Order: sequence, then C-alpha cells, then structure tokens
Amino acid sequence: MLATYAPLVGLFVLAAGFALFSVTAAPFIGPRRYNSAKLEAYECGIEPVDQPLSGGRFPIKYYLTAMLFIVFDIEIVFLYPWAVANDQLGVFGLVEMVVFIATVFIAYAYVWRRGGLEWD
Amino acid sequence: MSLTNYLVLAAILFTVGAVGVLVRRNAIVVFMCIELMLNSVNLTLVTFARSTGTLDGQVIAFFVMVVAAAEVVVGLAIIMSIYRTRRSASVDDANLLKY
Amino acid sequence: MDTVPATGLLASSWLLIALPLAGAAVLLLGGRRTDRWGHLLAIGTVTAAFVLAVLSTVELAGLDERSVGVDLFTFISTGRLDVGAGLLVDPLSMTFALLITGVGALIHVYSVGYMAHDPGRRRFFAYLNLFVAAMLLLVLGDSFVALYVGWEGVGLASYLLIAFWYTRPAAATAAKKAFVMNRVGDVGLALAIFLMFTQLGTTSYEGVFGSVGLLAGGTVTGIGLLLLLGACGKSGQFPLQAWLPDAMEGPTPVSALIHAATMVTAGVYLIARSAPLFDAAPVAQTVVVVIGAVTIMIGAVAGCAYDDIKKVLAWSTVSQIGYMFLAVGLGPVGYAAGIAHLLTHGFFKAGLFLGAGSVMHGMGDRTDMRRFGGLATRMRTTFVTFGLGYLALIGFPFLSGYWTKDAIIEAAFDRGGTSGWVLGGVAVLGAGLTAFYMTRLVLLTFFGEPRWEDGVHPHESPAVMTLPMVVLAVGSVGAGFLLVEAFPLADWLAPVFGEPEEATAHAIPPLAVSVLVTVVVALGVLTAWLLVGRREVPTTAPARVSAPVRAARAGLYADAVNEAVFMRPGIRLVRALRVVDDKGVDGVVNGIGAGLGGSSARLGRAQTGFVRSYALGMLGGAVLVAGALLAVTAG
Amino acid sequence: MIEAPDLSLSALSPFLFVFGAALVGVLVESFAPRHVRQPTQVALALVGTVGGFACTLLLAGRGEVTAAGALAVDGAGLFLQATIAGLGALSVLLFAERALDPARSAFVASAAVPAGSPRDRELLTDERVQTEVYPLATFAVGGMMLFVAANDLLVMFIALEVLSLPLYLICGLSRRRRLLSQEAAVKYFLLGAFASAFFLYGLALVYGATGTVQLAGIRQSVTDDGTGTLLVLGLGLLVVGLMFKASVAPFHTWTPDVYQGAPTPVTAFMAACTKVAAFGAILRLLYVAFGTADWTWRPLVYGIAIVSMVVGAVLGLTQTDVKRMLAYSSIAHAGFLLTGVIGLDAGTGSGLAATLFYLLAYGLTTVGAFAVVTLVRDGDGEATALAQWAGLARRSPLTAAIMTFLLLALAGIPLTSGFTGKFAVFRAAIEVGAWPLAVVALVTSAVAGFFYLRLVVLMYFSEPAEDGPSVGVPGLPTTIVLAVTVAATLVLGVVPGSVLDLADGAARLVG
Repeated sequence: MLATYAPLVGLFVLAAGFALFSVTAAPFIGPRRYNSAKLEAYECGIEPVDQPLSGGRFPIKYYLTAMLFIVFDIEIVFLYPWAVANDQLGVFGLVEMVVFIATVFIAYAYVWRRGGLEWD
Repeated sequence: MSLTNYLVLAAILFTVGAVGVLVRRNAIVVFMCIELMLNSVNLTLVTFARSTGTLDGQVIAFFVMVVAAAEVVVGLAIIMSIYRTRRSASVDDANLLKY
Repeated sequence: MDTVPATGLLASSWLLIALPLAGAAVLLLGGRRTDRWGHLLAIGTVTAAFVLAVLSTVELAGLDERSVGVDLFTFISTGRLDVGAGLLVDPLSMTFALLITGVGALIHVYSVGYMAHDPGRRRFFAYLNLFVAAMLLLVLGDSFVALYVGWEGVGLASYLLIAFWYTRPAAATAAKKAFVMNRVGDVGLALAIFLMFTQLGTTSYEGVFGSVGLLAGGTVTGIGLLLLLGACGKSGQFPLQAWLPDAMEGPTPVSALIHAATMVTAGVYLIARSAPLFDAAPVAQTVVVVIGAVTIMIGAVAGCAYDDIKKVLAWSTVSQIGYMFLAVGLGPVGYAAGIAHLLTHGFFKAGLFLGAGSVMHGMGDRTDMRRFGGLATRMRTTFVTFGLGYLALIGFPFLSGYWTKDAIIEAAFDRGGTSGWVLGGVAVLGAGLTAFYMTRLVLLTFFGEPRWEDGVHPHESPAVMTLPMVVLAVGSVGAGFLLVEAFPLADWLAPVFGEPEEATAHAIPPLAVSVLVTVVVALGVLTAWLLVGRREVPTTAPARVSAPVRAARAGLYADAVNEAVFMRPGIRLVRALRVVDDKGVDGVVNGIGAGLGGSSARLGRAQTGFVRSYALGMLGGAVLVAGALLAVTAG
Repeated sequence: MIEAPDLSLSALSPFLFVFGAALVGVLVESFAPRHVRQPTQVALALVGTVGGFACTLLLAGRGEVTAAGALAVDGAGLFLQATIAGLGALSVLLFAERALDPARSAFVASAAVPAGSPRDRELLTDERVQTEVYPLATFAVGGMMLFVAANDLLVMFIALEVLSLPLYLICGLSRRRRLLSQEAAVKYFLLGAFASAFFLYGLALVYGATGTVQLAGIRQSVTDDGTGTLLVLGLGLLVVGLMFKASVAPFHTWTPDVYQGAPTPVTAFMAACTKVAAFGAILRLLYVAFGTADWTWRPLVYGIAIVSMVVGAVLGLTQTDVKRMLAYSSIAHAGFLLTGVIGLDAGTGSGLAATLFYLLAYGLTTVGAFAVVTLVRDGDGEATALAQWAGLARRSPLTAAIMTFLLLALAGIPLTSGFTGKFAVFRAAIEVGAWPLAVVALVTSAVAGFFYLRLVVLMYFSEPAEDGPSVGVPGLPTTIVLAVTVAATLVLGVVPGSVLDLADGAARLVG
C-alpha cells in the first residue's frame, strides 16, 4: 500500500535536485544586478507605494491592529467545531471552552491595558 | 482525481518554501516562505485525513493555523524591532555574530 | 589473595590521603592568611602521614593475612553497576606509601629552604600536598577506577607544578607537552578500564584478577597493552619519553619528588599491581620488556649528550625506569627486583636532584654544567651527599644501586635463550653508559677549574636543605643491602606476587654477572675521566660534532619521531606556542588549537553568521538524515 | 453523545501550576502599577516553577496515560519535568539579579525603544525593566514540561511552539549590546520556525503512514505493518526538528550565535532547560513510537552523535568568546547525550537512567557556568572575550575557583557530576555493544578538555590585562544559584548514588 507513495519520493528527489541545481547554478550563470527594486515586495504589477521596508513607513498602529486582528481572529477557529457539536459534547465541552476563552481574555486584557487597542 | 495529486502539490509548495528561505534576503519574505511551508503541511494533513478516514488531520490543521498566527506575531515583532535600529530587514545584514 | 576487612589502625588508612588533602585545601582556600605558616602545615601533614604509614606497616607486618581492604563509601551503586571507593592495604601499597610519604616529607622540608624567597611559596606547598594525596590515592585505591582518579590527580599536580613558574614560556610549553603526552597515555588507561568493565563488569583488583581466567586471551593482551600505554605515558617510557626532560622546567624539589622518585614510577606500580593480568598475557609482557630495554638505551645515550645538569638527571631517570619496566616485564622473577630498584632509585635519584638543586641554589639558578667546575671544595655537604648518590646510581659495589640493578640484570640473563642474552647485554651496556654520563656530570660539576660566570659566588645551602640530602644519602648507601639481603623485599611482597622462587639454573652465575657489571661500570667511569676529567672543558658546547652526538643531543630525535608518528597535534601546538609566546599564556592557550585548530578554524568558517547559509546547512542535514534512513530501510 | 476524555487533574497539576502562574503574570502585567511589577513577577515565576517542581515530586511513582492518551505521566517524564522546573527556578533567579550591573538588570527597560537611540541611552540605567520576561520564561518552562510529557505528536508540536516562541522573544531583550541580542533573536526565530516546519511535515507524513499521531498508535502500526518509505521519511523530519532544539550538529548552527547574543541569564536558561526538554522528547519519540523499529534510526543517531561530538569539540578549540565556547561545549554534550540514547536498549534501560542523570548534571553545571559569566564585567557590561578573563584568579580567586570547578565538571573530571554522567552514558553505550562510539566519545571529550582547560589556564597563569574586567559582587539570587549549582555538581560527583538510584527508579517510559 505504501508503494503507492513511491512517486512522492521520486518527486521529492526531483524537487530537491532542482532546488539544489538552481541554487548552485544561479551564482554562476545569472547576471548580478542588485537594485532597490529587488528588495521590494511584488504587488500585482502595480507601482509599489510607500512601504515600510523600502523607504516610506506605515504608522505602527496598522501593524499592531493587523496583528491583533489575526491573533484573535484565528482563535475563533476553535469555537466552530465546538459550536457545531455542542449538544454532543455536553458540560465537559462547555467547561473546556470557557477555560479556553478565559485564557484568551487574559491576553485580551493585556492588550487592552497596554494600549494596544487605542488608535491614537 | 487522485489524492496523490494533492500530496504532490503540497510537496512542491513545501520545497518552494524551503528554497525561498534559502534564497530570499528580506526577513519578511523569508518568513512568508516559512508560512508557505506550514501551509503546505496543512494541505498534506487534510489530504491524509481524507485518505485515512480520520479527523485528526483536520484538527491538526486548525492547530497549525493558530501556531502560525502566533509565530507571525512573534516573528514580526522581532523583525520590526531590529528594523527600527538597522533600517534594513535583510537577513544578510544581521551578521555581527559569526565564527 | 584474599582481602580481609581492616581492623585497628589500618581501618583509618584513609587518613593517609585525607591529611595531605586537607593541607592542600587549607592552603588553597585560605589564601594569603596562610602565607606565614602554610609551609609548616604542609610539612606537618606529610610527616603525620609518614608516621601513620610506618605504624600501619608495622601493624600490617604482624598480621597473618597481609592484605587488608578498607571500605570507604559506595560511590555509585545502582542496578548492576556497583562502584565502591575503598582502599587496599597490602605490602605493595604500603611500600609505596612509605616511599611517597617518607621522601615526600624530606622534600617538603628541603623546599622550605629552596622556595624561601619565592612569592608563590604557599601555592607551591599546596600543590605538593595535593600531589602527595593524589599519589597515595593512586597506590592505596582498591580498584582501577580509584587508581585512575589518583592517576589524573597526580597528572594535574604535575602539570601545575611544571608550570609553576608560568611566566617563563619554556615552563608553560613544557607543561603543555607533559599534558598532551600524558593524555595519550591516559586514554589508554581509560580504555583498558572500560574494557574490563564491559568484559567483567567490575574494576576492583580483586574482581578483575579473580576472573582473568574467564577472559579470552586476546582481550587480556588488549587490556595489558592499553595499561602499558598508560604506564608509558606516566613513566616517560618509549615512545612517550620526550616530556620528562622538558618537565625539568619545574622547581627542582618537584623534579626530585614527582619526576624522579614517585609519580613517574606509577607506571611500574600499575604493571606490578596488574601482575595477574600480565602473567596471563605473555605478549603484553614481552612488549613491556622490549619497551624497558629500548628505553634504557634511549635514556642512557641521551644522558651522555646534555650539558644541563637537570636534563642529564632526567634522562637518567628515564633510563632507570626502563630497568624497572624490564624487571616487571620479566614476570614473577622480576616483580620484587623491579620494586626494589624503584625504592632505591627513589632514594638516590631524589638525593641527586636535591643535590643538583643545591648546586643551582649556590650558582644563581644556572644549570649549564660547562659553567660549573671545582665546586667540591665550596659545597662540601652537597658534594659528599651527591657523590654517594652518584656511586649508588652507577652501581658501586655494596651501595644501593649495586644490589638492585644487579638483581635486574641477573633476572634478564636468566630469561634464557637469545632474548635473555640480548636483554642482559642491553642492561649491562646501559649500566656502562650510566657510569659514563654520571661520571661526566660529577667531573664537570665538582672537579676541575672553576668556569663560573662573573658575579657567581657559590656557597653551601642552608641546613634545612642539606639535612634531607644527608638523610637521602644514607638511604642511598644502605637501602639496597637492607632490601635485598637483610630483609628481602621479595618475602615482604610475597602476599602480592607469590613466594619468591629460587632460580634453579642461572644462565651465568650471579657472581660472574656482578663482576661483569662492575668491570663495565669501571670502564664507563674510566672513559669519562679520560674524555672529560683530563681535558680543558670548553665553556660552550662544541658545534661541530659527529652525527651520533648530534642525535643524542636531540634526545635521539625522540621529539622528531614522536612528532612524525603520532604526536603531530601536540608538537604543532608546542611550535605554535613559540610563535605566540610574546602574548603570554593567552597566546599559549590559543596555540592549543594549532593542531586541531587548523581544522577547527577552517570548519569555523562555515559559521558565516548568515541565516541563509545556516538554513542551507540544516536543509542539507535534513536531506542527509532522510537519505540515511531510506538507505537503512531499503538495504 | 461524545464521551468526555478522562482527565486526571492531579496528573496535570504541574502544568496547571506553571501555566497558571504565567497567566497570572500576564494579568499582573496588565493591571499592576509599574513599580510593583518586578518583585511580583519574580515571586510569581518562582512560585510557578517551584510549585511545578513540587507537584512533579508529589506525582513520583505514577505511571499512566491521561487526557485521552495525549499525555504520559511516567518516571522518566516526571524526572525530566522536575529537572526542567528546578533549572527554570534557578534561571529565574538569574533573571532577577539586580545588584550586578549598574544598569540594574540584564533586560531592556523598554523593548519598543530603538536600540542606540538617545531615549535608549537614557533608559540604560533606568529602574524600569521589561518585566514580561518573567511570564514569558514561565510559559517556556511550561512548554518544556509539556514537551517531555507529550504522548502525541500534536501535543509535542504545540509544546514545541509554546516553549520556543517565548524564547525567541526573550533572546532579544538584552539591555546592553541590543543589536547583538536582536540579531540573535532574528536568527533563532527564523531558523527555529524553519525547523518547526520540518517537524510538522514529518508529523504529517507519519500521520499519513499510520493514520494516527499518538505515539502508542504509531508504535502499534510500526509493529504490525512495518516501516514504509513514508513513515521513515516522516521519522527523519521529526528527528531533524527535535535535534535542532537539542542543538545537535549538523543542526547546531544557530547555537553559538544565539548563545552569544542572548542575555546571559537567558542563555543559561536555554542551554540547560531546552536541552533537557528536547532530549526528553527525542527519547520519547524514538523509544515509545519507534522503539520496535530501532534498527531504522540507530545507525542514524550513531552517526549524528559522532558528528556532534566532533564538531562541538573541534570548533570549540578556536573560540575567543566564553559564551560561544560554552555553546560549542553544549553541542559536544548533545553528542555525549546521544551516546546515552544509543545505550538505551529496550531490555536493559540503563541508558535511560544514564541520560536522565546526565541531563540533570549537565543542566546544573551549565546554569552555574553561565552564572559565573554574568559576574565578570567591565564598563560595558559582561566581559565575555576570553582575553579579558586572563589572570582572573588574581582579581577574584573565588570566582576563578568556582568557574574552574564547573569547567572541570563539564570536562568530566572525576569527583564532579560531569564524570559520573559521562561514565554512566558511555557505559550504557558499551553495554549495548556500541563501544566504538564510546571510544570516539572518550577521544572527543579529551579534545574538549583542552578548551575548558584553556580557560582555566588563562584565569590562573596569565598576567591580568591592563584594563581587565572587574568581578561584580553578586546579589542574593545569583549567590543562591552559584551555591546550589556548585554544591550539586560536587555532590553528584562524590556521592551520586542516591540520585543515580532515583534516575534508575524513574527510568520508565509508558506509552
């Protein structure tokens, strides 16, 4: 049954070989023209606007807000399975979820008290 | 469509991510490549969950997402703090510690 | 050999080790507060240990079973591993304990005078006490592990003492050299102990010797050869002899105690103690004999060529320990002879070194014999005691060396066959060479015209230094007779090595051997007198000399050979040290790397500091891991 | 209705204690006024780690699997948890030291202020400290304890991240030499995340091959169906991820840079606790999940052990920085520890006890050695260049003596814990017939002995440099750490019997 995965191994070898080849060959055959554009992020072909990493800067609050959003947003992922199967999980599931949410709230309290939620 | 195709795609993505870590200079991009590796694993996990008929793979994928998010926060915080001093996010510039 | 539990005074044999150890601890931890009285404490602890050793010996002699075990505590006891720390008090270990504490106490006293003006005197006595404690542990321990602990301890003390004047680059270099070469030997000893563990599950003497018969012949030979490697490293035997002469950079009392009388004989002790093992491994025994014979010649030839008084004595030590190896390699007939020579050598060589120290003391720390001469009248006590030690060493009839060296030469001839003749011949030739270089030394130092440098005013040393020399001189004269004829050491050691067997048939009669040796010795003395005593001595060594002399001056190129064969890393280090000497020991220690360091630095370049290259390394490692695992499962 | 999994609260008590303390720490950070934070956080972190330590002691002797098979409560796990908690408490004491540096702490006053800015210089001697380090460290301790108890690859992965993420952060929080510290954090983070990705992919492949991530289930599948390509690949990638954390060569490259750049108390914490945790996980993975197919990984671990010992010992020779030197020493010790892992045979178990003992001994000695490093200072903070340590014995005989003793222990000289530990692991390796490995280990430990000795020689036999460092007078926390580590190193070397017995009794993995 495991033999069916043999192609996967083959591909691994192929991919690794290709990667090694590209990495070793690039310095020899590729032209070396470093410019600031190389460090810029690719933005769908649009002229990159002011970016934090290549000159201009975003205010730090964008960064903070985005981070906080991601972290707290992703916790929701655990609520979905529980919500779907709540009636089967019973009290145990409820208690576990409360503990989980309480823990998240501790982090939330930290963010709030430290001014992470203030825009100005 | 065979499940193997998904596994192959995931393997390719993983390799692309790994190569990206090796060749990119910008710390943020390096970090994005690592995220790509994690997500290729997610794809693998979900495929295996399907092929083995168990749910574990899907559950693990959730956990991986959360961990990845936490890693993003920590990573960006570190990269940003060094950027604010050095004015550069190139991983090659951070080269004081060696030999 | 059955060991009985200790009773009475013997139960407190641990005090022997504890006393000097406590002395060292007080001196090292007490700091400057102990500067004023520290040396007295050091002498006190060693003397007390000596008194205890004497009393214990008397008590031991009165017992029926002269082999007493003292259990101290259980070091590791878990599962199938049981390592206890215990002492074994038997005639062999007590003999050594007497030598160590006795000569040790004398040299402590001498050092009070010798080191009187040295700012580091307290440190010096602390190290000396540490050495005595470690050496006692080495000989009194009841297992190879205990021996190993002591072995490393004396190595440490030796290293610290060679480098005592660490501001001298030569001293630091010599200490490094001693350390490196000893490590080679230590690895051998450690491997031997591991081998015993795997094969027998124990390292206690009782356990190992009791089950030697259970082992395959090859294993016993392997253990024997590894032990021998350890012994060679510690005792300055071929091919690890080169460190010993360099170790003379240490203060002279150190040379006398550690590098002549006690530590360097630890190899002989190891082989004698492992007698049941070696008796079961004839191949290993043969190698011991060969190494002994080779070393006799190397030491004697090199001794002829040096002008540094301490180096000549050091090469002489190398050569004399060669005799002891030869003896203990001969098996049951030689054990007692080897130990007896070890004891008398301990007396006269320590005496000679103290005498040399006294000469140096009077000559403003000069060691070049070409700048001595005519000291016999200026330093009367030193001359007389040194002279007696000299006579004992060359084997002047009825002095110590005569009795014990002759016994070894006889035993060598008695081996029979061609090998007996070769070994005996080498031993006799060595005796002749010994007579030559020692006579040369005495002539250059004490006779002839003074060739002193300006501003040198030789004077006799204070009583605190001459007194130990006198005591040792008395020992040099009488010890041989006492140990061989009056109270035969062989009988005393019988519980360890078995009853001495009377040689039934001698290859050549003992009397003939005595006469032969005496004649050869006389020839050596005569040659020296003709070559050195009757001529003007140039104050610098002639540069244009024949190849043999050049070779001898280079220690028979022992360094070169060692370097080329297997000491390359160590020697590179020595050379690197020379280069970076001006940076002091910082440079010296950086030089350690020079051998391995080349590769270290090259490998270190891989640590580029670039995250991406680290990641590449990890990816490469991961590919290797996956490849290796797949190879294993596929294969 | 879905059955609720059995959850033994008593078995979970060590984790509850440690994580609870960390969460309270976050609350304190949120609500307590600034001036009370430092003492409160130190107290909390100590309560958490010491409490966790006590809980594991109370659990001693248990052997069960709980939380639906996700956690193993067994002798080896508890021994390692106690070790981690204890070493964690010692590290927290080092974190809390305020008397040594005129800058008042090893940790930055405010991480948000760019390094080298005027505000940063102003804050250098400020009373403030970024007190988040204490809850972060406590989280890391909790993660490590979970790591060694994980009986399930998913829990192992989560624990790996819980222990790593806080470490990445506190690596970058040094008060002095912030640029180096931040660089260390970036390197550690990027490479650590890279390694976790490997671990995770390995997890996925093993899951695909066996259909489960529980170690017991994997074992069952390995026994029944043998090892396929997929499974073996997965095992390899898992091992890579774990070896990275244990800083085993060739996955060691981050170690010297991060050890050098991180604040020294954090380095002590990482060097001791992370190593213990990583080896706990390695032992569990290899023996519980893949124990019945040990022929697959044994040659690999054998080779890696040799590489690690050689790389650590040889590269250590040319180092010029004390912390870097200790980093290479840590790599070499990882190799010695793998020797013990090889010596762990299902039948005998003496390798397991030996490895447990070695981890304890090594952890204590290492914390002590780094504590000494924090004492030697010049005007610019710690003086870590080897050249600056020249003649230290003249300036401070006691400091030099303590360092010498700890270095001798690292070198494995008899009568120190290092000797007992090396003795035990080498013997375990020989017992299973891996004597060539033991020979390599002996030779490399002799080579490694050189660079330890080199520092000793430097301290005792060199002229002190003109503008040499001074030796700070440690406050109570550092004094306690030094006293405990030196005493433990001595006791474990002279009378190791009882602790060896303890390790022997604890040497059991359930699964």
